[in-house]
Amino acid sequence: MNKIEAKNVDFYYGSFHALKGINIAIPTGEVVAFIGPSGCGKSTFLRLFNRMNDLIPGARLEGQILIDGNDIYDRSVDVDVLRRGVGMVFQRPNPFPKSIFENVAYGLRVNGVKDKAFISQRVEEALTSAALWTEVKDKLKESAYALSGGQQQRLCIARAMAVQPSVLLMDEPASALDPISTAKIEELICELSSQTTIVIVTHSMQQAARVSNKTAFFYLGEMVEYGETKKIFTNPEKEATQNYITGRFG
Amino acid sequence: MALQFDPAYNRRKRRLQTAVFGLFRLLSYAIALVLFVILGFIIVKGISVVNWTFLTQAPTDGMTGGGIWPAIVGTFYLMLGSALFAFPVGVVSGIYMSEYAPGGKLVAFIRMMTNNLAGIPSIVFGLFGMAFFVTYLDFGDSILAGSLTLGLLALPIVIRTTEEAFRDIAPSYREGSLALGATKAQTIWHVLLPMAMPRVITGLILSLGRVSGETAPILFTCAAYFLPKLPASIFDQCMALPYHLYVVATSGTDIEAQMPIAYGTAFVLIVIVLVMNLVAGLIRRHFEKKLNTK
Amino acid sequence: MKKWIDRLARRVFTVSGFVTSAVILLIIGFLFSEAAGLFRQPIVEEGYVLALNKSNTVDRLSAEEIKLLFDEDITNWRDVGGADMPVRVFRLEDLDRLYTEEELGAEYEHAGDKIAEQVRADRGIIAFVPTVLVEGRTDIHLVPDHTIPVKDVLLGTEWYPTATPSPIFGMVPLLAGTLWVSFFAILIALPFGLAVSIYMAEVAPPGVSRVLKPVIELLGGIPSVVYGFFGLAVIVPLLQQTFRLPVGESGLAGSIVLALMALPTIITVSEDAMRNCPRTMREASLALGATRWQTIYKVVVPYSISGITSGVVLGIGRAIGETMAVLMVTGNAAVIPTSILDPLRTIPATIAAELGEAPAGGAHYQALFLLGVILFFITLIINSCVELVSARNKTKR
Amino acid sequence: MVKFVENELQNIRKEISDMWMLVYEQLDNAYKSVLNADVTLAEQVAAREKRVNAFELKIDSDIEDFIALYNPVAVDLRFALAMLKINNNLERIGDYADSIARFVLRTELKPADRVLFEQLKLQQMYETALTMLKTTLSSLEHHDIAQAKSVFEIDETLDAINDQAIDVLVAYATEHPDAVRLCIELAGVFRKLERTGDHINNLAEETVFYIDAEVLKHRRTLAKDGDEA
Repeated sequence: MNKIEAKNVDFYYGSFHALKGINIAIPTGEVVAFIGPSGCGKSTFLRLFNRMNDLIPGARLEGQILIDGNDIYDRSVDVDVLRRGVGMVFQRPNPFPKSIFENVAYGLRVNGVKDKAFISQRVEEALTSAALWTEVKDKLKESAYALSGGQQQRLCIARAMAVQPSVLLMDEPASALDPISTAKIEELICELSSQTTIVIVTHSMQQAARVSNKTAFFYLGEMVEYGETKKIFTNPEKEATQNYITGRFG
Repeated sequence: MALQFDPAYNRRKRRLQTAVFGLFRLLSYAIALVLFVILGFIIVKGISVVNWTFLTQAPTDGMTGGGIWPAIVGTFYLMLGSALFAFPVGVVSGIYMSEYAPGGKLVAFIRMMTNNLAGIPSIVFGLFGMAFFVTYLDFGDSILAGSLTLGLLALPIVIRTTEEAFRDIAPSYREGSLALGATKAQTIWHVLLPMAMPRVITGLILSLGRVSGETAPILFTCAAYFLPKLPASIFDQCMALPYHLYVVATSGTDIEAQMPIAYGTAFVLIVIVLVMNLVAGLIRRHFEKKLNTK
Repeated sequence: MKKWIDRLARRVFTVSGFVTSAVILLIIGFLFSEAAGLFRQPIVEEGYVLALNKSNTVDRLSAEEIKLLFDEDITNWRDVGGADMPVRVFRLEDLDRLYTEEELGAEYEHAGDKIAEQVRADRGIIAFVPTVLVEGRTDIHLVPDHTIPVKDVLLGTEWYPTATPSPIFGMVPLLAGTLWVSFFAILIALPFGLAVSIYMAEVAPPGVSRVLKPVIELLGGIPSVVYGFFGLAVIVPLLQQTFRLPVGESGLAGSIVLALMALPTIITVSEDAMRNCPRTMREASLALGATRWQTIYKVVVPYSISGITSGVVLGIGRAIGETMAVLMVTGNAAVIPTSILDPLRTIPATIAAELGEAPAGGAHYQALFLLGVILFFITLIINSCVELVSARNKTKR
Repeated sequence: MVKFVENELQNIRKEISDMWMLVYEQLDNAYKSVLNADVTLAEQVAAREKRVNAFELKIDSDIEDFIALYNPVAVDLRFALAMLKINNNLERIGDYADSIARFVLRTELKPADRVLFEQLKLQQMYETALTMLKTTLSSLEHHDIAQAKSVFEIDETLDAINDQAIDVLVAYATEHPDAVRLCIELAGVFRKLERTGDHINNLAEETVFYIDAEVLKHRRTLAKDGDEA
């Protein structure tokens, strides 16, 4: 069963052809990593899955992107509902200027959940699943900015998980963190993969290798190779992939 | 308990957003409309008054006839005078802030003082000008006193733009020049000043625009209700467009006859301000384009 | 040579670096020295004195009491702490009515005697006469004068700077007028300002923002006297018709004009603040299924709140200090306003309107400088608030 | 330590341990088939050799993946490298067990040969080798360097028995010219057991390298020479 499917996706920023004819199928419950040099389109592609590129003026998509078999760019799709089901974690920790509790409760509140007891329960579950509960349970009312960078990023993951998304998009989630925090995030990714399908964009090939089951290599707007992570990292089919992962690039 | 979302809430929040954004758009257009109403009102009513005689004659018949030539000249003198004072002092002070001042508390203090100076109401400048330039330094009601008062008003604007213009120059230029053995003064003169010049000039023009429209500071330092002759020296009083507009619009014997003159004066004043803004904008745009193509 | 120029340049730069600080110190110094003189001024107009009958025990009169006495609003000495007897007001002009020129003498040399005569004759008399005429007399009771008390100025509710024999400088009506008109100006400007800045920063397509921004800047560039003129020519008649007012010049007219003038400041600063809100912050909210509006009021506005506050406070500062426009449209009645449709008068407008008529060095002149000092401090406090808010903003992240 | 890396390490450790047990069993069974002339057992050993080979490939590829995906450093890197070599050495030992079993299948052993085995101290030789193999595994599992180093001394015994066995075989072949073939085959068996000892030495060296980052390879012999001098 494929969670996400992209069919012949072409994407343009104005006249710039950012993504060229991409086909990919991401199976449910997998962790898929997108790697490639800067500007290769991997982040752009990721942001197509929750229609985040809608906000960019002059952006244009051709082809289809299906989640659970439904075209998410169909006119009848309510983009808020789509995004509720597709969580996202960003490059830098970006907690809202609110308390820790309110950060996690945010997704519930903006989607009309009003039951206080239920919200508290979900907040606890989400923080627990982000391995943060024991660290913050006594200071839920404090500002999220009081947390360390790594904790903030886990808070952002908890925030995304609170609405139980079936897909979690991660855009270089550990690139702004120190190695120990990075390790915690990676561990978290492995644990969350039992709850949701994860697509992660990363600059660090080691990270892709460590956390993902499948890896896609992007170069100049094209998807050069997509396959089992073990295969990509030991015996890639394309020379470009090999050059990139061995650092012999360019 | 399973997570469940209310589809009705979703529809509600969408509708709310449409309504709020619609309202915001309406208010924004309303503000733009207000500007056009003000400008349009003054332009439509004023343009018919303005002709060559209006621009080149002195007022006649107890302000109910004639033109505004002395006021235009007076405003020009005041702008020139304040520029002569504010530009050198302001630019040098701005350079000090960016290039010389030791960091930390001192700069923060000076910057705070500059910001405070910028925030002082113009009428307080007027009071100060009267007490200091007119009375204490005994310049009397004169172009000199008025220019200096207006210059003080323009000072913070000049300082701020100069400081920002210099601060935005990459340190590598300074280091490059210093590494060739140039002194700091040489570096500023030969390298930094030419680079910062366009933005500094933009700031200067904007400050002139502000000066040209100010009334309160010259009320007691320089402005004359009516002068048949043009000022002969910097110790003479002069007329000025904004003050003239104030006088013609609020006091006088024959309101009916004075109104067209008021519209004409307002029109000229607006044109000066618009031109100043336009020129500043053009210089900025030209400069930005040049930077981008580099 | 090169070194020498460099050193000279450094000195020149350093000196001019402190020019703003020096100007502020000068402003403080001159404003204060002029304003402080007010509290050394006698209550009764300088060169004059109040003379009473010997039997009258009243020894101290406040400026307000003097004004009431001379307006004949107080007609019995009982009311000011004296004996129960009717008040008779005597002015120098009365002398000419009662006596012939010969009796007074060509140089008024006998005027002192005649005044004393009158004062001796009536137990309830109060005479306002030049000091030179009655100086040193022991047959009449000269009310010892005292300086203007600080309390009467700062808390006084009446502003009659030209009243004789003793002007009243109660500043409360002016302060109230200033705050009242600024309050309504902000009340009008705030919803507009927030709506427009949010629209420009968050909602409008880039093309629209590109047009709106110079429009707003232009609105800020229009001279205040032009706003005043526009208010006078358009808004005032409009209000007069709409609310059927006897005069259209009112606090509301001032508030509308001030709102227009404060708007560009509020909009530009708040818009900048909102544009500084990181893009990912917005995206994080949208990615959770929030609408753009939810994102704006739940994330962007809280994030930029200190910048928005700065903008609003700067707008208030601009409104409080604005002179010409207010002077032209508010009607300039120095009374404590009860309704926004009443004419009122603000501190800057008072200074602008009255300084021209106040003789330099007199109490009135000094009172106007005191108003300037008050205005200076109000704006100084406002600016410091902005500095504090933005400094806190910087340390926050 | 990051959990998923730890899981991978655990997995490899278990595979090596299984491989080790498998090889040990092979060697043990080969021994028993020689001792008891048990052809069935010998056939089983020969059949299982394929499993040993497949297991070696599996472990090799797992370790390659581990290095490729997790970029191990320090102790993890030494572990991966040591296990890679231990894996190869174990496979070689497996090969020897296989050839010994094939010798049993080729040669019809007679009960009388047992006397010869006694003379050759086959049992002692064999049991020493098996003990070494077991000791080394235990030292790896318990991270016991002393235990690992103890193997090197036991290896001397193997060399001694092997040297002595040649003399015995020469004497036996002179006495029984019809048994020359058997003698040569047996010499091969002893040679293989002696080589097994060397491989076990390697296992011990790799174990010490993994635990302590101490390179004993070749040095050990140098040191011994030094002692003798």
